[in-house]
Amino acid sequence: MAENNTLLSVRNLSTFFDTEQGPAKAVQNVSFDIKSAETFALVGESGCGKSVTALSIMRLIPHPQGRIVSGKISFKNHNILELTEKRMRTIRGNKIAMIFQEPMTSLNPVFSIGFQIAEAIRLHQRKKSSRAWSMTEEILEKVHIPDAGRRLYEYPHQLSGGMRQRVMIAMAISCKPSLLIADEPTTALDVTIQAQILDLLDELQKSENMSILLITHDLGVVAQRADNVAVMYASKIAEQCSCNELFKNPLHPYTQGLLNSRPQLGTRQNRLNTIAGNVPEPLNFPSGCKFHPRCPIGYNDKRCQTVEPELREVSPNHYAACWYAKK
Amino acid sequence: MIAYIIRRLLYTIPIIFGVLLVTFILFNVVSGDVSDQIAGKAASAETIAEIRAEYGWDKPLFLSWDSQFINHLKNSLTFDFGRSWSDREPIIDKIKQGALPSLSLTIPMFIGELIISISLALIVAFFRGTIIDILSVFICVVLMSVPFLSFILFGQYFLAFKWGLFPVYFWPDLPLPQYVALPILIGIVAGLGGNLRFYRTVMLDELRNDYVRTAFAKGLGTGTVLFRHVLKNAMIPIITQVVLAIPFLFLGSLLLERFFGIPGLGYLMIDAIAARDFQIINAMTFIGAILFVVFNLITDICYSIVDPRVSFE
Amino acid sequence: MIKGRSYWADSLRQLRKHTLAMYSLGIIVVYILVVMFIYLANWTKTDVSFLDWNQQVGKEYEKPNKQNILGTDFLGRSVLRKTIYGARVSLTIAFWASIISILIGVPLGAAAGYFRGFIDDIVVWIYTTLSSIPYILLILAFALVLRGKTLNLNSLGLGTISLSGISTVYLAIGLTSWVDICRLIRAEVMKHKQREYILAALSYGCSNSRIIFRHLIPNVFHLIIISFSLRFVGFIQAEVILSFLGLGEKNSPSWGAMIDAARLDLPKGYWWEMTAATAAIFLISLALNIFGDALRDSLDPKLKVQ
Amino acid sequence: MRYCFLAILLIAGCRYSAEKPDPNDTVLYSSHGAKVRGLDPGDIGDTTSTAIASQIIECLYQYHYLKRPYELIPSLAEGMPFVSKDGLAYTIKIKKGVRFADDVCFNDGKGRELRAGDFVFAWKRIADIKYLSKNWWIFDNKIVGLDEFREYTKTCKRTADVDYNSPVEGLQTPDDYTLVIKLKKPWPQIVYLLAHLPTAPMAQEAVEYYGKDIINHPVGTGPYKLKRWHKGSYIEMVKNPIFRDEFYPSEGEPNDARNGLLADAGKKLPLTNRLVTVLIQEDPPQWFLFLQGKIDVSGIPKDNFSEAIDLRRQLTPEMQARNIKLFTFRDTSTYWFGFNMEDEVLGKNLPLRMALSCAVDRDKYIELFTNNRGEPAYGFIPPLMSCYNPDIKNIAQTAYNLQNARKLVKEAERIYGSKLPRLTLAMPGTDIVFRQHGDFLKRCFKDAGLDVEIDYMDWPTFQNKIKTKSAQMFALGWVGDYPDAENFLQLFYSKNVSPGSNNFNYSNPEFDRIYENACVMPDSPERDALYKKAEEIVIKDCPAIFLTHGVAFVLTHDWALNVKPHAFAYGTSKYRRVDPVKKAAYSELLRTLK
Repeated sequence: MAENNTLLSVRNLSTFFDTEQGPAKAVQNVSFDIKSAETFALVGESGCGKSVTALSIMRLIPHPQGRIVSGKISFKNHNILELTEKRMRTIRGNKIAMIFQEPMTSLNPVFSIGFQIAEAIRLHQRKKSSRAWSMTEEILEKVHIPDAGRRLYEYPHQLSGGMRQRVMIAMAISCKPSLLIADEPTTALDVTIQAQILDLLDELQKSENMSILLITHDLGVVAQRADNVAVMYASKIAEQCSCNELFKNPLHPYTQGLLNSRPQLGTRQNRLNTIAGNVPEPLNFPSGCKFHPRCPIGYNDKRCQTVEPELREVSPNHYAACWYAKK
Repeated sequence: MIAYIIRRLLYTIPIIFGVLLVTFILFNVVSGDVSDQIAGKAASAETIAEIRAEYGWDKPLFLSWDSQFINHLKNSLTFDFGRSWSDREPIIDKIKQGALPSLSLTIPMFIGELIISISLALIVAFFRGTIIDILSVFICVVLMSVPFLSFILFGQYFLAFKWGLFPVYFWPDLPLPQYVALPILIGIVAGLGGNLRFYRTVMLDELRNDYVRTAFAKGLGTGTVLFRHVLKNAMIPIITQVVLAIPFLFLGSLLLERFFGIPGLGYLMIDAIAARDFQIINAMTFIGAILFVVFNLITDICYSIVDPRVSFE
Repeated sequence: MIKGRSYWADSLRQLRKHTLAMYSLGIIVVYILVVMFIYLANWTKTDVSFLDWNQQVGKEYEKPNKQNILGTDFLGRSVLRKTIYGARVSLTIAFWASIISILIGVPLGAAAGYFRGFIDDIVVWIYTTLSSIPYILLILAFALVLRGKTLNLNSLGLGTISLSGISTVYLAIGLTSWVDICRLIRAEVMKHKQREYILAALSYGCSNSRIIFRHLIPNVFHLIIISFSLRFVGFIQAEVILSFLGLGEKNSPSWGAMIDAARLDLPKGYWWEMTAATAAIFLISLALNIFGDALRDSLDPKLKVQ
Repeated sequence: MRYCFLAILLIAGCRYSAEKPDPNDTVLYSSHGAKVRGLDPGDIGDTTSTAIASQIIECLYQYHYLKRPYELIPSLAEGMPFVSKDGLAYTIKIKKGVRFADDVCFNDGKGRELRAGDFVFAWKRIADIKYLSKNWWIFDNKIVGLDEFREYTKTCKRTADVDYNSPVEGLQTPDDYTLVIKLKKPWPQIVYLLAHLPTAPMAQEAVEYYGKDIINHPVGTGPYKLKRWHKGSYIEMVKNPIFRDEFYPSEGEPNDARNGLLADAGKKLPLTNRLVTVLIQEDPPQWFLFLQGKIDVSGIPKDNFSEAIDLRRQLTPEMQARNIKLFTFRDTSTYWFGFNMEDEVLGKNLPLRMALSCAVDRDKYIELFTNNRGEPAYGFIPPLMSCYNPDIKNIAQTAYNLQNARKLVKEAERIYGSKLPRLTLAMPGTDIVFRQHGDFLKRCFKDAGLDVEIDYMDWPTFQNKIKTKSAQMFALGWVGDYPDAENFLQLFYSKNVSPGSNNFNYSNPEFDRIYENACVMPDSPERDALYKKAEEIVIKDCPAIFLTHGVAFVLTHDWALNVKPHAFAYGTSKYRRVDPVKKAAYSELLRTLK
């Protein structure tokens, strides 16, 4: 399914963490493509491995505990995993940038934000420090930070959460990356700000025409923003298709569960329906389909309990990993 | 800022008072006086009486405007500690004389220690969990486990005497850098373990923070991340450690000075202990405390330099 | 952390996985057993002449050999036995010093952190004062003035204790090193005081003392263990320095004294006594350090994240 | 970063090498183990300071460098004193033209000529109670009018108020070169004390100029003057250019000539330009430096028990390979473990005291701690005194003998009435040397079935215990100030009990009587007989375990010439000479030995 305008294609990526109780399989042969200028969403409950996927793409898996065991990540048709650390550095923050969930802790508290952004510019664009700062100011304006000129010299603790996230974004887009990985960019922020940040991302995507890998657990966000979606459950992709397809007819019971469990506008419910049970520990995944203990359909199905379903194309460009998934 | 400093200085008054109280109780009350030792062999009672008068030991301890305690306060605060009784020299002079040799030993030791252990700590911290890390931590612990005295005795015996790499001891007209070289080396090696271990922990705590990941995500190289981003954050605990260590430099090193004939304050103190010359120890204690308090203040001011979050309001 | 395991159980399980730490623990236990054995022997008057350090077992200054593995000292006494007895002095000092400083530090720290206000001010004042006096000076000063004094504890019904070498040393160390533990506990208690479980306890009307001793102390106890597993080393090393300055134990062999002896022996090339003592100190310190680290890693949640 | 730092250290180390000797500048390097307390003769109490000061400051008399038995010869005095018939008046002529070393304290900085008045001033100063001198014991109740002068100083408010011009009848100066001393009672030992540093002349100018700092600025007539004094580190002295004409002695003991000690006979003193004395309190570095040839002579300070006994072994072959020479010689010291005769257990129990004495294996002790270079002592009078009693061992009956000891213990228990309590022996030091002595003694007593605990304390505490009579047994010794047994006998004189010098608090009327008679007699066989008698009386009462008579020893390199050990070796550096060539050769030798 690799097409010519594919910017990033991940194939059978598996990333494990070594723990005292043995290797924790955080990501298991995950594959997906991101076309240029599209927004690709990676959805799932916390701990399902979406962030690890993102970090694997950045090759920022904390070593030595964590390691990418197998797979292929080709960015503009070069396999990132084969690059030297040195070359990789020229890509990080430059071609692929990333923003994180916690804008507070993700910014270095002891450097002025101006410095932290300019640092990236100086690094990748070999700019004079003075030039870099003026560019920084422009970028801050671009992310709608009021009187950027002054803000440059302020420190993270002097900014509000939203502002900080904007700074993070500014830092990320400072080198006009072609892929922006946004790992739960809005989770830590309150709702009103969330919208602004997401709008900002859209706007930037248009202007800079970059692709965005949006990592979130919030289907609402996905519905509005994403072009294509992959739903992750327990370190694997459960279902993958275009955004509206997913919301029209979700095939995987987990996806269905997720969709039901969010409040429907208009319809009055006396209680939200939820998915029974909770996410399995990466160290002791259930046998067979990892979802079967919580699955309304397959919880006492022999096959679901023993054999793990592979991700298969159920309908054109709509993949699901479920024995029961059909048109 | 100024207001803050003043506030802090006021806050130190009770502490200074406390120190004076402690030293007084230790050296004037508990220890008892040494007049009969000053008198020397076969001294008559009236000689002793004269001496007690001379040193003011005949006065009441507390509860009088001319009590020993009040005088103790007066003298200490004016840095007039009287004369040592073992040789009739002004104690403050002895301390002045001793300060330089001590510092010429401890300062290079301190700086070298600092540079080595911090840069090592960063390296080790980066290789955390790998064999390098484990090995270095082990070596640290090994270094920490050998008694200091053993370091000195073996060092002097082998490095200086057997292999003649260094002078064995202080010697007239021998340039200072030469005869302090070995003590400095010994001091550094002996201290390396503890320091490296401490700084490593500091660095590890820092490396767990998200901003490190951000920095890497920016595409920064390891060196830049460690020495620019991490180090500046780590500065806060480091400064605490470092600045508060400075007062102790003035104390010199008891053992090193003694074994390498460096006429510093450590040496002075050993003599004082042997001769029960409490007033010297009293003076040292007091000065040490003053320095400590001062540098405590300096630490807080340093925080404001490295950490924008700290403000004096 | 795996569900269903208590904090302590989990920590201990993790500790048990740490083989090196376990070996260290083994070493420490051996040392302790030896010391306890010696004490028992003295107490029960059982004859341990095979351990009698004061007995002449060979010529003066025998090199390490078959009969005397570690050689003999200037009176032809077995260096091995002296080393073993040295363990007694060092460990006794370390032990009592720890006890004293816990007995002073923990209650003060807890009270200060819990009641705050006036009590806090006083405690803070005391320990800031003490900690602003350079540590080594403080120890020396105490050791110096305490030596040869008698301690009147009739009020406590303990009679009078005349301070000789060993008791001087651990009193000096104990009385000076409670400061850190006090500060630690105070800070921790202040933190915990805001925690829900304390508020809960307060809400159903627990007495202060009960809250402190049944709720707070247990919850900060691991800090005490950690700090002392690491502090022990310092105590043992302090004994060496004090002995060097002639403030240590005199009437039975101690490691400090043995190393001290090297000042006379080394020029003559008699290296073994010092080496034995150094090795003994080295081993126990190493064990304590490693074990202490492991203990901290397993008990201290902050470091668990790694 | 760290490598380069280490590199610097190493380079700093390696550049170090033995400095080349400069032939026309001869330097004598020595070391001292105890710190120099101060160089004001009036207040000097310790041997280290005396050893230094005596190079700079001279007394009326000095000991002949080569002759044995020790003989006094004039130093600042023109000749030996003229003593009146009744032995109460001493008339001493002082050399003319002797000048103090140049010093800023004199007007125009030129050293003033020595006057008889300088002695009177110095001695009044010692009497002045405001000056708190340690040395009053020398003149206490001896010189007519001086005690009154002391009384008078007590009435003064401040030191400044004391008028040194107020006359003392017993100290008169008919002219600037004559000193007349009047004594309350005969005191033959005075001549020895006039060779004792505290009695050295003082220039009033110096005292007034330097005030309390006089301790750092000795002003004397001696062969050397102080150049540099790095407190706690080293002292450098240089030739005093205006030193009076004094020449190396031309006769001595028979075999002195053979030992090359007369090679420099008649040469003008001093023979060495500079004296450098390094202060080294730790044994290892001191020994290393000696072996490295930096220190020429390794003496042993006699300040107290520990330092008097050096634990180094025989000369090993390596030592001989380094041509190191060893001199041993008797000094006037005796060491003992004294009993407090006022102690209720020991005092009334002679058998116990004797048992303790019999329990101590002196030979073993000497072998262990003095390398077979001590002599077992059974009395207190040192062998080099003319009145030494060779038969003392048999008189004392306290030789090492365990059976005997055990027997005596039985008897002692009978007298005490029950099992003997634990005894305590006070040790005047806490460091390893003392611990080793303690361990040894404990064993000795244990073998005799005696339970003795050793109580280690620092020197000051120890002194205090003794002064307050609260020490049961105590390890101590006495180094004779002069070769007259009176100096030892007075230790047992009942009027000297603590805090006086009689630490034993020993009192025996018969002894007192003999002592009082003997000590005022001039040196004579009769007096020796009385001394012997007196000693016997003491020995019979066994107030101490007499342990050893000190035999000091000195190690020298072969380039240190004119080294002859001397029991009162003060101010003798002027006789010493170093051979730079040999010294250079030694550093070669070292290289080959490496």
